[in-house]
Amino acid sequence: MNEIRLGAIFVLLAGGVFFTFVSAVGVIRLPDVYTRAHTASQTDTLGAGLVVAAVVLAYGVETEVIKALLLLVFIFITNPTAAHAVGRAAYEEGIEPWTKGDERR
Amino acid sequence: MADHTHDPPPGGALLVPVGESVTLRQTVAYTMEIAAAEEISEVHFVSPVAWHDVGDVELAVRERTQSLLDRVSVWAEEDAPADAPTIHTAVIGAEEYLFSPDDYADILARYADERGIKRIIVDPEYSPGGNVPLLRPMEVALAVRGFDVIEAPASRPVRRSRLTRPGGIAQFGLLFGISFLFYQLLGGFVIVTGDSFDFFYELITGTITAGLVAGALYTVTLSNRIRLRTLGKQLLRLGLYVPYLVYEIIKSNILITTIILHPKLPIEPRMTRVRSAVWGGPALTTLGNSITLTPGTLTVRTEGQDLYVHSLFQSARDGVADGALERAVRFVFYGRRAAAIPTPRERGDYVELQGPNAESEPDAGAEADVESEPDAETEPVEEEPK
Amino acid sequence: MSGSDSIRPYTESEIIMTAVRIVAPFVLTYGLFITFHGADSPGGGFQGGALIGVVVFMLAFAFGIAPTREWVGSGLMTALAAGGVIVFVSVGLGTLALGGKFLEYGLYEPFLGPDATKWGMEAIEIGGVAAIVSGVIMALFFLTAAGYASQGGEDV
Amino acid sequence: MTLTTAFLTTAAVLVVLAIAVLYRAVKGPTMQDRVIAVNVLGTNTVVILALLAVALDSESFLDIALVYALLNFLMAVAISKFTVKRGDVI
Repeated sequence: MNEIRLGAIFVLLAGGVFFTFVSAVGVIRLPDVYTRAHTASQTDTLGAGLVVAAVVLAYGVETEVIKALLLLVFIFITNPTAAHAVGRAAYEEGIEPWTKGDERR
Repeated sequence: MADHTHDPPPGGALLVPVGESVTLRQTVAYTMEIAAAEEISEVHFVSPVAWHDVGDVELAVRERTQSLLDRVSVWAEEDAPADAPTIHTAVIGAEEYLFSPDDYADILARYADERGIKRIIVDPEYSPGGNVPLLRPMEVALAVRGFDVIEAPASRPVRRSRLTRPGGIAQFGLLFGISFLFYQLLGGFVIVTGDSFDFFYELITGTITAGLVAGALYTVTLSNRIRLRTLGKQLLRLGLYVPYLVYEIIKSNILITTIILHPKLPIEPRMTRVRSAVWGGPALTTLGNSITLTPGTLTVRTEGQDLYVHSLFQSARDGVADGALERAVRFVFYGRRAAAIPTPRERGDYVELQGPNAESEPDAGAEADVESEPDAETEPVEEEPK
Repeated sequence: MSGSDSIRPYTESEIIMTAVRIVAPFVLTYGLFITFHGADSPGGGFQGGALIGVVVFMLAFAFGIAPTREWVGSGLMTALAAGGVIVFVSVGLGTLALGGKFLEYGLYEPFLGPDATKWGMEAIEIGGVAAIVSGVIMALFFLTAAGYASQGGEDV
Repeated sequence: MTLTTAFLTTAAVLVVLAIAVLYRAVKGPTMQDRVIAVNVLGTNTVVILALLAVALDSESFLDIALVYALLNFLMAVAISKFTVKRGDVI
């Protein structure tokens, strides 16, 4: 049982690091604001979610586990909202979305 | 209704769409002012009512609308000039499927055409179809149909939702409980595990805190509009929805990962617009954030029920157009019966604003109005307020 | 309607509003928690007061500054700042009246028992610093916002 | 023990990734790009705090992570308000 938990924690951590890595690559590599907001909100949320899930597992049954779960919920509420806010700001400012063939910005 | 002719009335006529709104009184006053100044002979106050059956949503609206119209005609008579125009009131659209502002504009236009009315006065705060500010599209839709649309000067350059909504003891109690629990959680539940001093300190400060939080925010976070029993059911269904969402997120994250790490970066980003069949803050937020969380799509802007969705690649766009998330959110908020509706693509509520398909979406019914102003959507708008 | 097509009315985002509606009670609870536990854990009156002010910022960002200012009311901000000062000064002067130095909590021992210093600090943290900070931070924010508006020729 | 090492290693890798994201925060080009970068940084910070809370067995880190997560999106929301030049935004 304990080995399974330990293994799950390692898998979650690895997955979390991987998706955070992908989001960092995306934020650096993608061509414009909107596309970057995609990775910032999505892969990053999943990465953070997996790592916090590992933290939840590590806590087991202590009261902290509720805090960690709450943290998970907040990340899943606030992260997409933040991405939406940034995308909306860009749209309201009139930044044209990049389309295929445009120069990278 | 049948006693009206198709000829315009001699002195001209005004049509005023009426609904619950904060500036309704001002709109009525303004209408009667115009009517007096230009010696208009007929004023029609018309209230469109959607009569479709959607899950848990309140249906007994006819009586409410009728009493609203009665109130309006009393106000109008108060403000009426000496040679009063005849005041007509009507409830229209009761047998129809009304979702978008365009639908509302349609039935208003039909009503107006039948009576030869050319001028429409709109209440700037009137938002048909729910509590979201939907006015602009309806105004534009009416203007496109060739009407002379006047906005009553109760207008503000900013459309805001109300910060506070009426709430009662149940809302206060619920928020008090949540706040108190969160407070004890932060304190590590020493109220249970600690000594008697801890117990009293945590109890007293927790109660004070929960009281302050609930007192300050119960009308902001919750409201009468959110019925607690419905809320419970919705939370239960939300519990079913979350695993589905997580599955979707992981599935499409793997897809986006291959794309981001692909050396050629094979993306075709495009802006699309979906007129979602959900309304109200919580449902729209759940849908919008779910769309944002599902990789490949990002909710950029909400305007009433319209979601402007930026998507990275074709399969993500298809996902939005096929409306699986929308259906799931309708299930969460309105129950299982409401989940089975046509997809946005079938309804014609899905429009691509960029790319090769931008101008030629052949089978979208309400599209003429949309395409008539495509650059208003993407143009940088820099006007200063008046 | 002609001519006004290009002036799209500014609407606040429904998504942001709902997210703030959900998050605000938690932040306020956390702010008060920090305030009440300032004497024996990280945090304290200043941080707690700042968080309480932040709740108002959140609402202002999501719903617009003018409606939030109406909702808060200048009376509350004044009351918080002034009330905080009154608490602070009266706790401090109380020790002077008992013949000690300013804020010499130990002199309250006859009334509050051996923990007088802790209670004195709690009173200062909660009633004084937190109230002053939250009141002042809100007032400063709204003043700054008003400055923005008047530059644009707005009626404040 | 290995668990603590794993958590600390993860935190270290996340710090490196956060530094990489700083490139976007510096380069921009638009204000919104920088906000995205800083937002990703903030999320990473929250996660690192949560990891440290377990690794160093210090509960207060979790409290800080919680409030940081709540406040992280405030910046993005504020930006979305104040970069809009049009209308009666205030």
